[in-house]
Parts: sequence; C-alpha cells; structure tokens
Amino acid sequence: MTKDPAARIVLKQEWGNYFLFGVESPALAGEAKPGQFLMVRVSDHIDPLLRRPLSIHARERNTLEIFFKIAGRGTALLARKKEEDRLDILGPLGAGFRLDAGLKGKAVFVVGGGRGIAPLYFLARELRTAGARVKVLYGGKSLPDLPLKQKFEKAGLDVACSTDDGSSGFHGLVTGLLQNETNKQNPAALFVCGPDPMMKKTAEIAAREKIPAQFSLESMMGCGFGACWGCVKRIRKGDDGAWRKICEDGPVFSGDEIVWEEEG
Amino acid sequence: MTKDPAARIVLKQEWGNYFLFGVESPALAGEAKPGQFLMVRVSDHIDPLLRRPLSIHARERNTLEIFFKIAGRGTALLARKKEEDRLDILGPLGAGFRLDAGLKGKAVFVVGGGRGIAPLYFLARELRTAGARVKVLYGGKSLPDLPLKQKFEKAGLDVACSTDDGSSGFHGLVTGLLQNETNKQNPAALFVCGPDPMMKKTAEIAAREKIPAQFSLESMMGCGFGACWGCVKRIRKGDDGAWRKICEDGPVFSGDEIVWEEEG
Amino acid sequence: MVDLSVDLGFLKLRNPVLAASGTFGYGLEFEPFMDLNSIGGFVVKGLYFGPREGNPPPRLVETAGGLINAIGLQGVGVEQFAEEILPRLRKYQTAIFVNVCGASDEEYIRAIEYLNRYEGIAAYELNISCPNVEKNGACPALNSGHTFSLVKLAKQASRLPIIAKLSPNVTDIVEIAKAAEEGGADGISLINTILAMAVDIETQRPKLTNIFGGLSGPAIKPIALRMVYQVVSAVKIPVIGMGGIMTGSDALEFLIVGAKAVEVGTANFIDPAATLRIVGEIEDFCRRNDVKKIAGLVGTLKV
Amino acid sequence: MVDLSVDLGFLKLRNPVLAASGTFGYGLEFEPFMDLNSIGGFVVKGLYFGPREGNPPPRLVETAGGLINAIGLQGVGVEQFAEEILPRLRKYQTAIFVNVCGASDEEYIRAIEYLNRYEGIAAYELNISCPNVEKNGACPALNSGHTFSLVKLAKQASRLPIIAKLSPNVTDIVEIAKAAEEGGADGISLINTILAMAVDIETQRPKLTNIFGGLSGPAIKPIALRMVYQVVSAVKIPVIGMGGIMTGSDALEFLIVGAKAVEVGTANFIDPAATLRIVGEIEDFCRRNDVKKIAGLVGTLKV
Ligand SMILES: Cc1cc2nc3c(=O)[nH]c(=O)nc-3n(C[C@H](O)[C@H](O)[C@H](O)COP(=O)(O)OP(=O)(O)OC[C@H]3O[C@@H](n4cnc5c(N)ncnc54)[C@H](O)[C@@H]3O)c2cc1C
Ligand SMILES: Cc1cc2nc3c(=O)[nH]c(=O)nc-3n(C[C@H](O)[C@H](O)[C@H](O)COP(=O)(O)OP(=O)(O)OC[C@H]3O[C@@H](n4cnc5c(N)ncnc54)[C@H](O)[C@@H]3O)c2cc1C
Ligand SMILES: Cc1cc2nc3c(=O)[nH]c(=O)nc-3n(C[C@H](O)[C@H](O)[C@H](O)COP(=O)(O)O)c2cc1C
Ligand SMILES: Cc1cc2nc3c(=O)[nH]c(=O)nc-3n(C[C@H](O)[C@H](O)[C@H](O)COP(=O)(O)O)c2cc1C
Ligand code: FES
Ligand code: FES
Repeated sequence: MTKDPAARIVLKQEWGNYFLFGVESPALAGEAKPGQFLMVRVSDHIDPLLRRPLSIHARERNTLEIFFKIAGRGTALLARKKEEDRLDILGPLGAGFRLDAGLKGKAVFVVGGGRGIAPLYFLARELRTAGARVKVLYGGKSLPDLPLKQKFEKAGLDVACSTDDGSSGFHGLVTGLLQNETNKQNPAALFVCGPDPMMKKTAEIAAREKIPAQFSLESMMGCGFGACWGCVKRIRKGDDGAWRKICEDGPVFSGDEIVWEEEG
Repeated sequence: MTKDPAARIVLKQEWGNYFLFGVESPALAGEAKPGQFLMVRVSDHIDPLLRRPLSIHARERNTLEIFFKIAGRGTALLARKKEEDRLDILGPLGAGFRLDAGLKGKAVFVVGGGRGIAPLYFLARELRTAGARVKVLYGGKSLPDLPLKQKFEKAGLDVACSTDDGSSGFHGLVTGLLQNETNKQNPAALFVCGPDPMMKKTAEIAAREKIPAQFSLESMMGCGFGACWGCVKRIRKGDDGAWRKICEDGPVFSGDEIVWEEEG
Repeated sequence: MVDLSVDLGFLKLRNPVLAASGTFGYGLEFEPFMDLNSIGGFVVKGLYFGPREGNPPPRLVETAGGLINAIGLQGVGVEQFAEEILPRLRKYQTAIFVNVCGASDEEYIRAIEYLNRYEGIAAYELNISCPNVEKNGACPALNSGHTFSLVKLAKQASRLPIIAKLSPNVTDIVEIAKAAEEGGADGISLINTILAMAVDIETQRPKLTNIFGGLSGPAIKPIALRMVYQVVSAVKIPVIGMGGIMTGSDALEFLIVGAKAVEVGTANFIDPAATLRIVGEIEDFCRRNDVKKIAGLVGTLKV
Repeated sequence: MVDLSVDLGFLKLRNPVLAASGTFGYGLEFEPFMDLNSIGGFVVKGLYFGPREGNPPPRLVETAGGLINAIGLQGVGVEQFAEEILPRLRKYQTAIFVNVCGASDEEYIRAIEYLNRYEGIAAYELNISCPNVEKNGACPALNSGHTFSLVKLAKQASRLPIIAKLSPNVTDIVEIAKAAEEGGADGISLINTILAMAVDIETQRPKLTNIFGGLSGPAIKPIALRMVYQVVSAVKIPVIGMGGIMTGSDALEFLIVGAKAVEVGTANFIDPAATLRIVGEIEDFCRRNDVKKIAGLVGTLKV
C-alpha cells in the first residue's frame, strides 16, 4: 500500500464511454493482486474532493491498467487525461480475490457485467496461471458495452458474451448465460463483478447450484484504506453480520458472507 | 453587453507567466471600446466559482485579445487553455476610457505597469486613430516583464520602457520615466493602468503638473455587471465620495474622482 | 407541456424559480441577459428606509465552492427605489418582491408603510437575517422572540404578504420558523448567508475589512437543504428555499424536500441567465420523468 | 531551524498539526503512508464505552468542496481499544488523544474511568458534538447548560486533561465555549461537522440512509475559522481549530486567528500524508517569512 503521486499514463484506449489507461508505476504494480483496487485522484484541487476507486484491470512488471466507464463528473474528468499526463494514485488496496490452490485443473467461471469486467481480466489470467480452466462470461446492454471481448480473446481466454438486446452473443442477461452454462457443467468456483442486481441474481444461482462464489462489491468510498468507515456493507463472518469495511475486508467477499437484503 | 458561452481561442502566445489569447467572438468584438473588460469563466464547474475580469487588450472585426499574467489559480487554469478551446465570456463591460474629441493633434501619454499594460494597446491605437500623438510608457520589474514592447513597436507606436532593475530602458519605476518625460513636455492627457502604488504616484504627478489623467482601477469583482456591489471604491462625483461600482461606473476614473487614501 | 406554476397561497408564480435578494440588483441589471418575464419573480436588493453606504471594501472573498460577502446592504433606500426604479419594473409580468431591512424595528415599519403606497410589489421579504450589518452578525432572526415581535409589527403595518427571511446561524431553525409563523408571516424564505471569515496569511489581516461576512454558494447547499427540510415539516405556511442553487437539479432537491419555490443567489453572478437556465433544466427533468405539474413534486421526499 | 512546537499548557506538542477524530482511524491505518511521529499528535476515532454498530449505508455524500458523513460512530469501544490498539500506539512519541463519546452522561464517565487506567493517552477530547447519532443532530454541545454539566462531570472523573469538542450548529458558539471553560475544560476544539443533507432527485430519497449527516471539508472552512476566532477572544483556555484544513496555508489561517493547534480531518482521506505535508508547508512558510517560532504567530491577526 503506497501512494504514487505521479504515475505516468503510457497508454490510452477508448470505446465510446469506456476507457482504458496503462499507467507506469513500479511501486504500485509490484504489489498488485487481482481484485485489488486503486484510489485515483481525478482533480488537482477540491472538485471533486474525493479520489475515485478503480479496480486493477491488468498488471505488467512496471505498469498497471485501469478500465472504466464514465459514471459522473469524476470519471469524466479522468477520461480527459492524455498519454504522458500523471495520475496521483493510492494502492494497491483491499484484499482482492482469494485464489485457492485447489482450483488447479478445475473449471472456473469468471462473470462480469458492464464495467464490472474491469478486475476480471487480471483475475482470469492469474487463475489460468494457477492452472484453472477459465471461462469468461461477459455481459452488457449491447455490443458497444463489450469493448474488452477481443482483449480477452487475444489473451487466449475462452469468452462467452451476452447482450440484453441480442446484438452480440447470448440474447439476455449475463445471469441467463450463466444459468445456461451451469446447466451444461457446474464450475468449481465463480468470480463475479457487476451491478448489484446482477450479483444478487448470480449469488442465488451459485447458492442453488452450490458453487463457491466470490463477489467484488462496490460502495461509496471516502478513503479506500480503512480510515473513514464510509464504505460498509453488512457482512457475515461467522456471525449475523456487522457493517464491515468493503475497502479493507473486501472488496471481494464470498456469497455466503454477503447479506444481500441490506443492500442500497 | 452579452454572454458568449463559446468564444473560440484562435491565437495563443506566451512569455513566461504572461499570456495572450485571441478569441473569436463577433458579438463581443462588435461592441468593444478601449478600457472595457470581460468576465471570463476559467472553470466549467465550481472551482474557482467566480469569473475573472480581464481587460480587452485588442479588437479586430470578429476577434478580441486578452493579455494576462498568472496571479493565482484562476489565471493559471486559463493559461492551460489551448487554441480551439472555447471560453465562456461576458462582455464588453464597464464604461472604459473617455476619448475626448479635443485630443486631436495633441500629445498624450499612455502609462502601463506590468499586466496593467493590457488595456493600453487597444487604447493607444484608438487614440492614434482619433488623431492624438501617442507616447506609450511601459514599465516592468525586468525585461521579461515587458513582453508587449515589440507588439507596440510593430503597431508603429512610440514606446519608452522602464525596468526596476535596469535590464531594459529607463532604470527605475515607470513613474520615474513619466516624471522625466513630463519634464520634457507636458502631455494633454494621461491614461494609466498598473498596480495601485504606481497609479497613486502617477496621480500625484498628474495633479502637480495639472495634466488630466484617467486611471483604470482593479478590485475584487463578484459579477462584473453591477449586480453584486462587491467591487466598490470611494469615488467623488461632485460629492465627498461614495462607494461606487468599479465595474459599472468604471473601471476607468479620472484622477480627481478617485479617493486614493481609502484604497486597500 | 409541463405545468411549472406554483401557488404560494397568497400568490401564484409562473414557475418556482426566483432570483434572490442582493444577487439580482434591482432586476434591471439583468435585462441585457434575459427576459425577466421568464422566471417566477425576483427579490430586489435589500432596502432600508433611507440610502445606505454599505461596508468598506474589500467586500468579497472567494472560498472553496463559496463566496463570502460583506456588502453591508449598500443601496438607494425605499424612496428612490419606489420613485425611480419601480416604475421601470412595472412593465414586467413577473412577481417583484422587496427585501425590506431596518436598523431598528421602527425602520422596517417605516419602509413598509412607505412602500405600501406603491403598486407593483407582490410581497415584502422581511430581511431579518443579514449578518453584515451589526457586529458579530447579530440580527433579529437569531432570536425567536424578536422574530415573532418584528414579524407581527410588519404584518400589522403591511398591506402586502410578508415573507420572513431566516438566518442559518441558529441552533434551532424550527423554533425561529415557528415564531415567524406565529407572528403572522405569510411565508418563510431561507437561508440567508452563513457567518464566515477568511484571513490573508501574508498580511495577517482579515480578507474582508468588515472581518466577518456571509457565506453563500454551492458550499452551503447541504446545510441550506437540511434547514429547509426541517422547517417545511414544522410550519404550515409556504417555504421558499435557497442556498447554493446552481442548477435545475439543485433546485429540484429543494422542491422535493418541500420548498414551494426557490431563490437563486450567487449563481446569478457567474451566469447572469442562471435563473432562466434553471427553469429550463427543471422543465427538462419534468419532461424526462413524466412529471406533468411541478407542484406535484413538492414535498415528495421518501424517507 | 524553525521551532514548530506549541504549548497547550497541559501538554507540549512537537508541532501544531494533529489529525482529527474519525478521519485518522486508530492511527495504525496511516502507518503505510507516513511516520506518525512527524506530526503533533492525533485523535483516535470516537469511542463509546461499548462497541457501536454505526448507521446503515450509504454513509457518505460528496458535495461542492465538502463531504457529508453519517458514520454514526461505528467503533470498537474503549475496552478493545485499550487492550488491542493502544499497546500498538505506545511506541510512538506523538500525542495520542482519545475522542470520548456517550449515549448518556454516565456513558461518557464510564468510558473515561475505564481509560484512566491505561497509559499512553495524552488527553481526552470530549465529543459532545457529533450530529450523527441522535435524531435531528441533537448533542450536548447545542446547549450551554448541558455542556457545562457534562464537562464538569468528565473533568471530575478524569485523570487526564479534557478538551471539549464543540458543535458549529449553534447560535452562539462563544456561550458554549464559555460553558465548557467554566465546567473546567482544559482546552476547546472546534468545529465538529455541520448538520447537512442531500437528496437524490431521481429516486426522491435522501442520499444518506440517516437522512442527515455532518458536513466537513474545504466548504466549511470559512465558517470554522469565524467560530474559532470568536472563541479565542472569549476564553482563556487553549483552542484547537479545525474545519476544512487542506493545506499549510489553511492551517496558518487558524493559527493566526488564535488557535494554538489545528486538527486536519477530511484531508486525510484524500491524501493520507496530509498532516505531514501540512507540517512541511507551515515550516516552509515560516522560513520564507523569517518566523522563528510558530508559537509567535498564534493570535497575530491584525484587525
Ligand atoms: C472497489 C471499487 C472498484 C471499482 N472499480 C471500477 C472500475 O474498475 N471501473 C469502473 O468504471 N468503475 C469502478 N468502480 C466504480 C467507480 O468508482 C465509480 O463509477 C466512480 O467512483 C464514479 O465517480 P464519478 O465522479 O464519475 O461519478 P459520481 O458523479 O460521483 O457518481 C456517479 C455514481 O457513482 C457512484 N459513486 C461515486 N463515487 C463513488 C465511490 N467513491 N465509490 C463507489 N461509487 C461511487 C455514485 O453513488 C453515483 O451513483 C469501482 C468502485 C469500487 C468501490
Ligand atoms: C477591470 C479589471 C481588469 C483586469 N484586467 C486584467 C488584464 O487584462 N490582465 C491581467 O493579467 N489581469 C487583469 N486584472 C486582474 C485579474 O482579474 C486578476 O489577476 C485575476 O482575477 C486573479 O485571479 P486568480 O484566480 O488568478 O488569482 P487569485 O488566486 O484569485 O488571486 C490572486 C490575486 O488577485 C486578486 N483577485 C482575485 N480575483 C480578482 C477579481 N475578480 N478582481 C480583481 N482582483 C482579483 C486577489 O485579491 C489576489 O490578490 C483585471 C482586474 C480587473 C478588476
Ligand atoms: C453579494 C450578496 C448580497 C446579498 N444581499 C442580500 C440582501 O440584500 N438581502 C437578503 O435578504 N439577502 C442577501 N443576500 C443573501 C442571498 O439572498 C441568499 O440568501 C444567499 O446568498 C444564499 O443563496 P445563494 O447561495 O444561492 O447565494 C446576499 C447574498 C450575496 C452573495
Ligand atoms: C468520516 C468522518 C468521521 C468523523 N468522526 C468523528 C468522530 O468520531 N469524533 C469526532 O469528534 N469528530 C468526528 N468527525 C469530525 C472531524 O473530526 C472534524 O471535526 C470535522 O470533519 C471537520 O474537520 P475537516 O473539515 O478537516 O474534516 C468525523 C468527520 C468525518 C468526515
Ligand atoms: S472507504 Fe474509507 S473505510 Fe472504506
Ligand atoms: S463586480 Fe459586481 S457590482 Fe461590480
């Protein structure tokens, strides 16, 4: 966990409202694990005041990638940055996904909805390195919401897509695609990131099919490193559930830890 | 008086901390008179909140020029704009300099200190058009503070410079240069813009030598068009002096109207 | 077509967007930038019975998302207003409110009695909350007793509706609002500016000659919204909300918590057509969300 | 060398920069980012006698230059703090303050009496001003009588100095400060957050589940500075100023109006080494302006 006040943008790609930046920062890249995130400063003054949490999308020796969708003013300002600009970044933060040794040789599904795909590229590659047989399920509203499909394919990952409007892949929600796939073959684990309703639905499927599942949650974050108690969700840890800090204890939790009812 | 939300920057020049922008805006340019100013929005959100007042430095048919020095965050943000960017501008504001018909054939001095030179280029050219014999006295701390010297010369205007450190022209304050020049020949009028102490000193010389003088004042401006009553200075108008709005009644006043003692 | 009209009970407004006192001059300053008939109305700059000098400059400081002002109510006085300015405003079909000030209870009443004789004023907004005149920001609206008695006097003297403009610089805004209601106010407007200061660390002097000033602008919106929400549920008279409104979205927050109308202040300095733009943004929101009447959105906060 | 030390009377600080309660966790969260010994000290997150659940999320809203929080003082309670966390803090040479909370007067006293037994605490900051626990933001510091009696009880129970942390949500901050002083407080810190709210216009719901929260950050600095200035001239005990401090320049404003030290809050979230940076910026200012001792700058405002 460190602060790099001047991580250099070395790559910028964009697809409509989606952006991918490569940032050079040996300090941040060295420690990064899948499912961890960064707190990125989007303005050099008070507007917006807070940093923005963004997942680590990919990691090379000295560089990290972030992938984001414009959601409001902060991400819009970030999207205006150019190659060679510098970013002030805290990270890597959070505990990330737990990569079980037992997954070797096993089939696992990585399920991403919309911008929720961001942490799953790094994860999928690490899972494969760990010997798992990875299948990526990638859903979006429409074809333009699947800008990373080719990137996954290029990396030699097995990707199946879904779109709400049927413009690409399975016609329907990614949870429908997941249901189809689990009907064929139950994976040894699920790794999920996406909008709350999608994750909740996925958790139901996982519970029903008894598949261990990990979910990367989002919440409003004041600091990202455990100092503000702003980011809590109700999480069971052998108890009935307390307000636990997403940034520190998470952002990834297993399905049986998350108390979905209390959300939003 | 109008608002142009999208005046296009068509020219950008810079010399250290000094910047010159040409902005295309037929609406603003059409009405402009020397000594008037613009209220320029430097951010598209709340930081900084207020517009910044900048003099009209030059006017062509469809374009205006502004010339400014970085003084703080607002002008620093403005300096980052590039050609083809758009500026949200209100103007032209204020009453500007009074150009007496009686100046035809007469010698007049135009005296500028530092960024105070900004409104005087437009003025000097109009004075010349009106038939006056214009001498420009242009002072700065050091040679790099006189970036517009050549521009005045190129326009065929007679310029004498002063620098506090003697790096160019007269060695001393521009008021010293003025005193030298008035010792040679008393002009029919003085037109002055610069830091308060320089203007105050100039007013003393003008009063002593009985030269009618006009001064372009600065003050903190909330609106620039007479709505906030924030920009007042004590001004005599046949009375002992009331708090008068610089933006509306000024920013130019004659030496005998200004109550210098109450400044700052 | 969205119906943007709102009914204050004592007055119908074309739409819920008014310009706030002290930020809209006497209205005329905005003629070059907008059609004054396009907004619900405006409140003219605070008027004492006689002309006022105001405070020595500097009178303004910019802060993070805010503006501190210590204008000190410089202005022409009711006579010059009524004789020279009001006639030029009568051509407008928009509601004109006069913000009435006084150095004493008597002066408020004198101003009201003088203005009573003129046509073209929709209501008086009783400015009992300006922090820039007395030492330490004192004003009648800091005290429920004084609020009650002054509103009562004003109401007795006035032939027009009285809107009491409240100060945020209090422990219990509800207590003051109730005092104004009991005093007979026809409506309440809030908030006036929050007492504030700033220091120049290089000169070690206050940035305002007056030392203190009133903070306005987006910085104060969350405080203003909270107070408006607290007040609407405690009084029966209509509440006009303000404080930091820059956009239609900001205005809608105030309407949703229960304000019947809003006033736009500091935004007018940055965008002289801000009120007009905000009307448009509210209309757009209504269209997008299939709201037929803006009045139906007032007080719909789900808690 | 600039002498940055300041003397609170009951305690000497290496430098005048403290981290504010609730924004610095229990200190340990900041170890990766800075040396805790480099600042004057820090105030740990508010502690009740027992552990606290806090409020349901969402607990945070960003506003113009500000942050509204309704954490509701989630925390471990004094026992777990004293047994598990305090031992890990003892290695630091920096002043550690415990921010003491209570749902009743008795709970404050119980917490103090419990903590009295442990070494390593420099003073108690009595949090009588949190707006996020009771309905409508109620807290002891809204009332001078309650402030007086609670400070007095706390002082009697405590073996350590007591700093009373005041609320800005009052009409007369001086009255409350004086009550704290009369109650025996060794120092006063202010301001806690300002009661505020925000609304989501799409859902028509408050953005915070708690409806209200406390506003902090640069937006409130001008209000905080004004209150600190009002209080320093009215009490003899040292005043610790806070509210929106992001830079050394902000901190210097508070020192110049008379605060003996400052606390840095929200800034810690954005820049986890903010306190450290601010110490450096203060030192740079002193060097540039030939200030030999920062203590000599305290209260030098020229009015
Ligand atoms: C651990 C974590 C990892 C994330 N990773 C990614 C990612 O890799 N790619 C991506 O596109 N998005 C990611 N997000 C979401 C991203 O942080 C928000 O979209 C962004 O903060 C919105 O900021 P804004 O200023 O653009 O929008 P705003 O105008 O601030 O808000 C737009 C919406 O985003 C929500 N939001 C605002 N700030 C935050 C915040 N600090 N935390 C969570 N939600 C917020 C608001 O509640 C609102 O609904 C992640 C969020 C978390 C918590
Ligand atoms: C009528 C008028 C015409 C001007 N013309 C020019 C010009 O042509 N070129 C030029 O370089 N400068 C000009 N100025 C000065 C210019 O407006 C300020 O330098 C600028 O507003 C500073 O903004 P900032 O954000 O960079 O600095 P800030 O950080 O805001 O402040 C730096 C300094 O500038 C002063 N200042 C800030 N805002 C204003 C304001 N609204 N009005 C006056 N002073 C302010 C502050 O008090 C402070 O001393 C003019 C000022 C006025 C009133
Ligand atoms: C420069 C200025 C002058 C003001 N003058 C008055 C006034 O004369 N009477 C009054 O009741 N309020 C006055 N106010 C307060 C505003 O009407 C309004 O209550 C306050 O600014 C909050 O709204 P805003 O944040 O939208 O500006 C003034 C505010 C400003 C900024
Ligand atoms: C998230 C958060 C939690 C806070 N928790 C506490 C607390 O536990 N006890 C307390 O006295 N003040 C608490 N505060 C108030 C701060 O200590 C400080 O008084 C206030 O935030 C103003 O300072 P700032 O503007 O620098 O943040 C909290 C503030 C924030 C933002
Ligand atoms: S974001 Fe601050 S504790 Fe989690
Ligand atoms: S700047 Fe607003 S009245 Fe002059």
